[in-house]
Amino acid sequence: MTKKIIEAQVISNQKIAEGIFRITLDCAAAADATESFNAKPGQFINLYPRDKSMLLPRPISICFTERNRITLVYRVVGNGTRELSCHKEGDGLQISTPLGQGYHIEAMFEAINQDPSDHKTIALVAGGLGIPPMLELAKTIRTQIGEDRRIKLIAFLGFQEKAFLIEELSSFCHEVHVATEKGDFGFHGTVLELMEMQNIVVDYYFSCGPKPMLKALAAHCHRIEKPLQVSLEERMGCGYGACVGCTCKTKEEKDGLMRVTPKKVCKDGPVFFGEEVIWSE
Amino acid sequence: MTKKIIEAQVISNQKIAEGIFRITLDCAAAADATESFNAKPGQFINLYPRDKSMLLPRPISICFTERNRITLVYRVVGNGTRELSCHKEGDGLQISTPLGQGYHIEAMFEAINQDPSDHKTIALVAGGLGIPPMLELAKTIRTQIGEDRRIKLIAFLGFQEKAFLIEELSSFCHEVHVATEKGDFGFHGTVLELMEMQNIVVDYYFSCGPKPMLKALAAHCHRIEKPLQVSLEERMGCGYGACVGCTCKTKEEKDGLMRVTPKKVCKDGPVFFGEEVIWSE
Amino acid sequence: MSKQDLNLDVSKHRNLDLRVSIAGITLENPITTASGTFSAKESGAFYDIDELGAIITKGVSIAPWEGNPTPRIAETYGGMLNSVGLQNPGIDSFIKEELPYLRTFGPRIVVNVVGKSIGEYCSAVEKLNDTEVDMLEINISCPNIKEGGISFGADEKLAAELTREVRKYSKKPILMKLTPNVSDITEIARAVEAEGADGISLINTLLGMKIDIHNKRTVLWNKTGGLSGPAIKPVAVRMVYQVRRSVCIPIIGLGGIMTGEDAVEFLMAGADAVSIGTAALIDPTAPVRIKSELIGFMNRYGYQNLQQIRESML
Amino acid sequence: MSKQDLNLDVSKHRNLDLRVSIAGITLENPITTASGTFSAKESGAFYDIDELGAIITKGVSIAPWEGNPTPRIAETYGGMLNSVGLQNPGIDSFIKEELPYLRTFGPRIVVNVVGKSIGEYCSAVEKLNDTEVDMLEINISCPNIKEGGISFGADEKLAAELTREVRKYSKKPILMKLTPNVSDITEIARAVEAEGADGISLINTLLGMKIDIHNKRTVLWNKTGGLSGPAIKPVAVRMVYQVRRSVCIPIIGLGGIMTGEDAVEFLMAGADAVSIGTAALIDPTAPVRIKSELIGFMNRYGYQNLQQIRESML
Ligand SMILES: Cc1cc2nc3c(=O)[nH]c(=O)nc-3n(C[C@H](O)[C@H](O)[C@H](O)COP(=O)(O)OP(=O)(O)OC[C@H]3O[C@@H](n4cnc5c(N)ncnc54)[C@H](O)[C@@H]3O)c2cc1C
Ligand SMILES: Cc1cc2nc3c(=O)[nH]c(=O)nc-3n(C[C@H](O)[C@H](O)[C@H](O)COP(=O)(O)OP(=O)(O)OC[C@H]3O[C@@H](n4cnc5c(N)ncnc54)[C@H](O)[C@@H]3O)c2cc1C
Ligand SMILES: Cc1cc2nc3c(=O)[nH]c(=O)nc-3n(C[C@H](O)[C@H](O)[C@H](O)COP(=O)(O)O)c2cc1C
Ligand SMILES: Cc1cc2nc3c(=O)[nH]c(=O)nc-3n(C[C@H](O)[C@H](O)[C@H](O)COP(=O)(O)O)c2cc1C
Ligand code: FES
Ligand code: FES
Repeated sequence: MTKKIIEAQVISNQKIAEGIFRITLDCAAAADATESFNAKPGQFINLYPRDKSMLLPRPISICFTERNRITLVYRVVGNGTRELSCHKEGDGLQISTPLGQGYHIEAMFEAINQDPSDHKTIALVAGGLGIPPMLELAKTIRTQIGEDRRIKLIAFLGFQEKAFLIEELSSFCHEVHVATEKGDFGFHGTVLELMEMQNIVVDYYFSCGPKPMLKALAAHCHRIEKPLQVSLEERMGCGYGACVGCTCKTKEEKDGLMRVTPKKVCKDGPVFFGEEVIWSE
Repeated sequence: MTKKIIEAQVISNQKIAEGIFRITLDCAAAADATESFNAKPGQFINLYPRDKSMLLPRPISICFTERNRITLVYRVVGNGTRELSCHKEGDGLQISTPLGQGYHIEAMFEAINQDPSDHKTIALVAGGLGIPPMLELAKTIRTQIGEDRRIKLIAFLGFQEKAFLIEELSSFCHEVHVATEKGDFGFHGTVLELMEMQNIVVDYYFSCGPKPMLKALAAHCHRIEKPLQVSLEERMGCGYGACVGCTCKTKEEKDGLMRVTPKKVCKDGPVFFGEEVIWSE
Repeated sequence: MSKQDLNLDVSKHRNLDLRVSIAGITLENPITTASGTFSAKESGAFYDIDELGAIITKGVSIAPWEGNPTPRIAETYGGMLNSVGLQNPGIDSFIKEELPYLRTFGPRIVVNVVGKSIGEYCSAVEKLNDTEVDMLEINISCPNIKEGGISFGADEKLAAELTREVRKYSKKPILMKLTPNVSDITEIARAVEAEGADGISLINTLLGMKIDIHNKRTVLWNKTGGLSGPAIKPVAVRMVYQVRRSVCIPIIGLGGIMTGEDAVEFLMAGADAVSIGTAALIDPTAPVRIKSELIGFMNRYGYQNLQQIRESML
Repeated sequence: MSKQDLNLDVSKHRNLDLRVSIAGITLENPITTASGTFSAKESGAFYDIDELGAIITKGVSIAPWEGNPTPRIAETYGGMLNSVGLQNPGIDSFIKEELPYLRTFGPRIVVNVVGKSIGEYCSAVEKLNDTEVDMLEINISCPNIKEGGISFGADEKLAAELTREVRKYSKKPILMKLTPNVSDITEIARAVEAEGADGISLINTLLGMKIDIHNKRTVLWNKTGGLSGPAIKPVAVRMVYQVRRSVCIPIIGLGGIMTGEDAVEFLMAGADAVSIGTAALIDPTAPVRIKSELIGFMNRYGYQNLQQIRESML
């Protein structure tokens, strides 16, 4: 019994860009919330709509955590997120404790620390609603980096038109590069074009965003032989691994053979290694 | 387009006895609310639940009206009334304008007024949740009686255990007689036993309550040849006459013949004459 | 005058053409009232009936039917059960008492016909031949009434035979209203098309039950009833989609339509028109609200007529 | 020791006896997991699996099945559609990788078996003969998989034949899991009983569809999917009620059970045990919550065992 459905309290819920909201929840109500809310960057929570015509929980990535508080950033796309956007301070909200596998950063730091003289650059590459989970990730990585001057954390962010979370990310990253597809702000183009233009040598890639972006980035990282972790999105049923609704095909070595293995995005992911995902589909 | 669904505002919503609540609604929000809320005693309104798992409106009798305000008294028996009991001051509530046919009092007063020397007694006989509509009826009848000393308005009220609305009814009725089945208050027994015991000669009966009570009263009035109007309850679908869910069998004279005619409780009723209802069913 | 201009003329809504033609009869718009959920007098107290494309009446039989004892209504999660049992005053009373009033309105009149035997259906449709009714909808599907109904719609051969006979006796276009309580809806649809049905209405209610566990009995006197409302919409959309790909005649789609977007879903699945049932019991103004939501959707995406919606599925 | 004392002994809940016996196998309580909606590891993160009466596994086939491409899930009003398509790693992998872990728990193990031909079903059930599985549930009904499934459950003769063959090959008790997408469920139920089924599970999902009108395509890659959840409960209750009055073998009732009161409704309709499906996808702890709500109901009304509930209908 390591997971729970709990009642959280809304601390604030504000529009931060057209159609985009940031909600902060107090999760202390859960008896062992501090324990349960030991979230890893890249994990998500299930939000349970109140409107009973909607049965399924809405998965939203954890954007930021601070003691018993978690912050989410979401776009209003349908009835569930519309309902969410109407919640007011003090309202109760049914949520799950953190779900899924987050980004794997321990192995990276082990590798980096093995060679104390080496300089390394870590890049966060995100687009649209893939940006929120980068904040918790940036915070976690930066905390680990500490005063270590050899390691640089850079964010490449792509937006449709209006940008958000830039300031927050800037406080954890050494550099933040922004692209908007409509050219409202920063580089006029996609985040991948921006990255190419900047021509920065990166050693580790962490990404979240639309599938075509992830796919292109995976191809890029494969070419330059750099490790990549991506967070995938899939239409979910349960969000905790019971319904097999959210499958994604991966390559897995088993008994020395490469095999196609279906994995659950909600439970085995949402974070996968770029190399393991079968993108063709 | 004489009827409407409108958004009312909750003015107050209080428990008045175990499981029984009184809610007052401000209906001024409706453009022509004053017009629309010209309710007749015995009419009811449809209340629309917010919880979307419940589709059907809940019919509740109008207990009292005052300008744009209407008051309802209801018992919590299921999810719909439970939801209703949770509404707070200022909450919005979807309701219909008044539905159904109320009590017919014009003909009675015409008859009474034809003989200015005659003394008449009017009785309201109600049990349980049949009592609330008696308040608006008592108010309306009393207003018509005015200072006319010849006419007496008496209420016979039957409760399970706890009584409610006694004070309110007392302010409009010349006499209020109360029975409780558990003997907590007033006469220990049923309202019909109480009436029998009091042995008051009554000229006009108006009633609302459980079907067995109405049926017994109808038999009584038939015996003593006094007119009776009853308000029936039936499980409803639409509440406005479209679905034929709430049928009740009546006797109707047509082309000189007595015929069994199915009527709609929501539209042709809920008030019927005791003589027209076929009770056997 | 170009076609574009003509559309502008006939429609009150910019250059939208909401018209649809079913069996040669033109409806001004695709919004109709599902059988058994509309009363001209009572619904007319909430909205202007002339806004409708067609009125589909409640089921009418050759002789008066009493229907089932109450309770006839039960609420379920996102749906409702009814066991009205097709209570109706009979075709003669309908023609004399109700039809003249219905004819005072603009929308097309479609009479829903029920019967306990093929003979009863045929007698009823014959009586409507010389009336001002536009079309018939033959309810071969109501699960409420013990004596008949279900068997016709649930059996390919019976459905075919009934269609053939009714077709013979009726001078009006006939829509066959199918029951969803079957293993293969396309089989029934093809059978009625082959026998001359001019169109198909689907779906009728799913057979359901609710038990009052506190009082240890079924909520409905009749034990079972017909399930309708948004709960059944996915089944209805699936059937319209399947039937659209099995027959060529027009389809009136219904089952749980609550919003304009739901109506669009049925049109995309292949319906030519839609009926609003349970939604109108909950919100009496649902048919006109849904109509204006449909118009809103068309304007938002630039659809100019229903044909474009129907053909838009990728 | 009197029977009363015995009951007190075996039950943790005052003098309640929640046990139920199905085909000679005793379940500690009537709460089971609906096939395809439970994962021991993942569900076990939310509640104590030993609280269950039985675990019913997701469908297992003789060879691994890939299932359908995504999206596989769509939400509908009060329900959901799934087109998982019975993705599973095959019976060998199940026996080797999953069964040993399942056996570390107390509840009975019921393996849901799927196949594309009678031969496939028989091969799969044979492999389970010498395992520590308690019972089989033969899914003859899944509407998702194009190659098979639906035909068996929707056809009386095929259902009978499949039952006969599986009965021949299996040493375990077999429950036949029926599809609701049929004209007459009692016909199928009688057919499988006649061929030796030890019990019946019903209902599986209703075939449905949802269209994304903004993107003009079906939400599910597979176009259609199985409708489950509270929306379908009235259909499920009706079928359990009908089947209870048509056969003598035990029934596992399911379809939209969300609360203890819903479970009672199925018991009153005639089910011996119940399965919790969609409810557990929404609220992972649903099975144990429903169990305690059931106990609460029994205490409130003084029921001492399930038999009393089943026989209480007036
Ligand atoms: C692991 C994970 C993390 C996510 N994190 C975030 C986040 O941090 N911020 C955020 O805004 N959104 C996030 N999403 C997407 C979010 O879950 C959906 O936008 C939300 O569930 C939509 O609910 P709704 O009721 O508003 O819309 P619905 O009415 O359910 O759907 C409206 C439209 O949204 C799209 N949609 C619905 N569900 C999904 C889904 N799961 N994936 C992709 N598209 C979908 C569909 O195209 C649909 O047409 C995440 C999804 C996943 C799976
Ligand atoms: C014309 C009319 C006037 C009414 N006036 C009042 C009133 O003034 N005050 C009041 O408290 N109640 C009144 N009722 C009854 C009220 O409508 C129901 O109690 C209410 O709809 C129950 O809703 P629910 O969701 O709480 O319960 P549900 O979950 O719908 O039902 C719970 C239980 O209540 C009973 N019930 C439900 N609906 C009805 C119904 N229409 N008639 C009888 N029993 C029902 C059933 O036995 C059921 O088991 C009136 C009913 C009608 C038809
Ligand atoms: C109260 C009620 C009465 C109905 N009566 C009839 C009828 O007389 N004839 C008929 O063909 N269908 C009848 N139906 C079925 C509806 O016309 C419709 O097919 C069904 O309710 C599904 O649509 P909906 O979900 O929009 O209500 C009735 C439905 C309801 C709810
Ligand atoms: C995601 C999902 C997967 C399912 N997989 C199976 C399966 O493998 N075998 C089976 O017999 N039924 C399967 N079902 C059907 C359920 O076991 C159950 O019969 C149905 O969902 C109705 O119950 P519910 O409304 O409680 O979910 C599945 C249902 C869902 C929602
Ligand atoms: S959403 Fe159910 S397994 Fe992933
Ligand atoms: S409740 Fe629909 S006609 Fe009375």
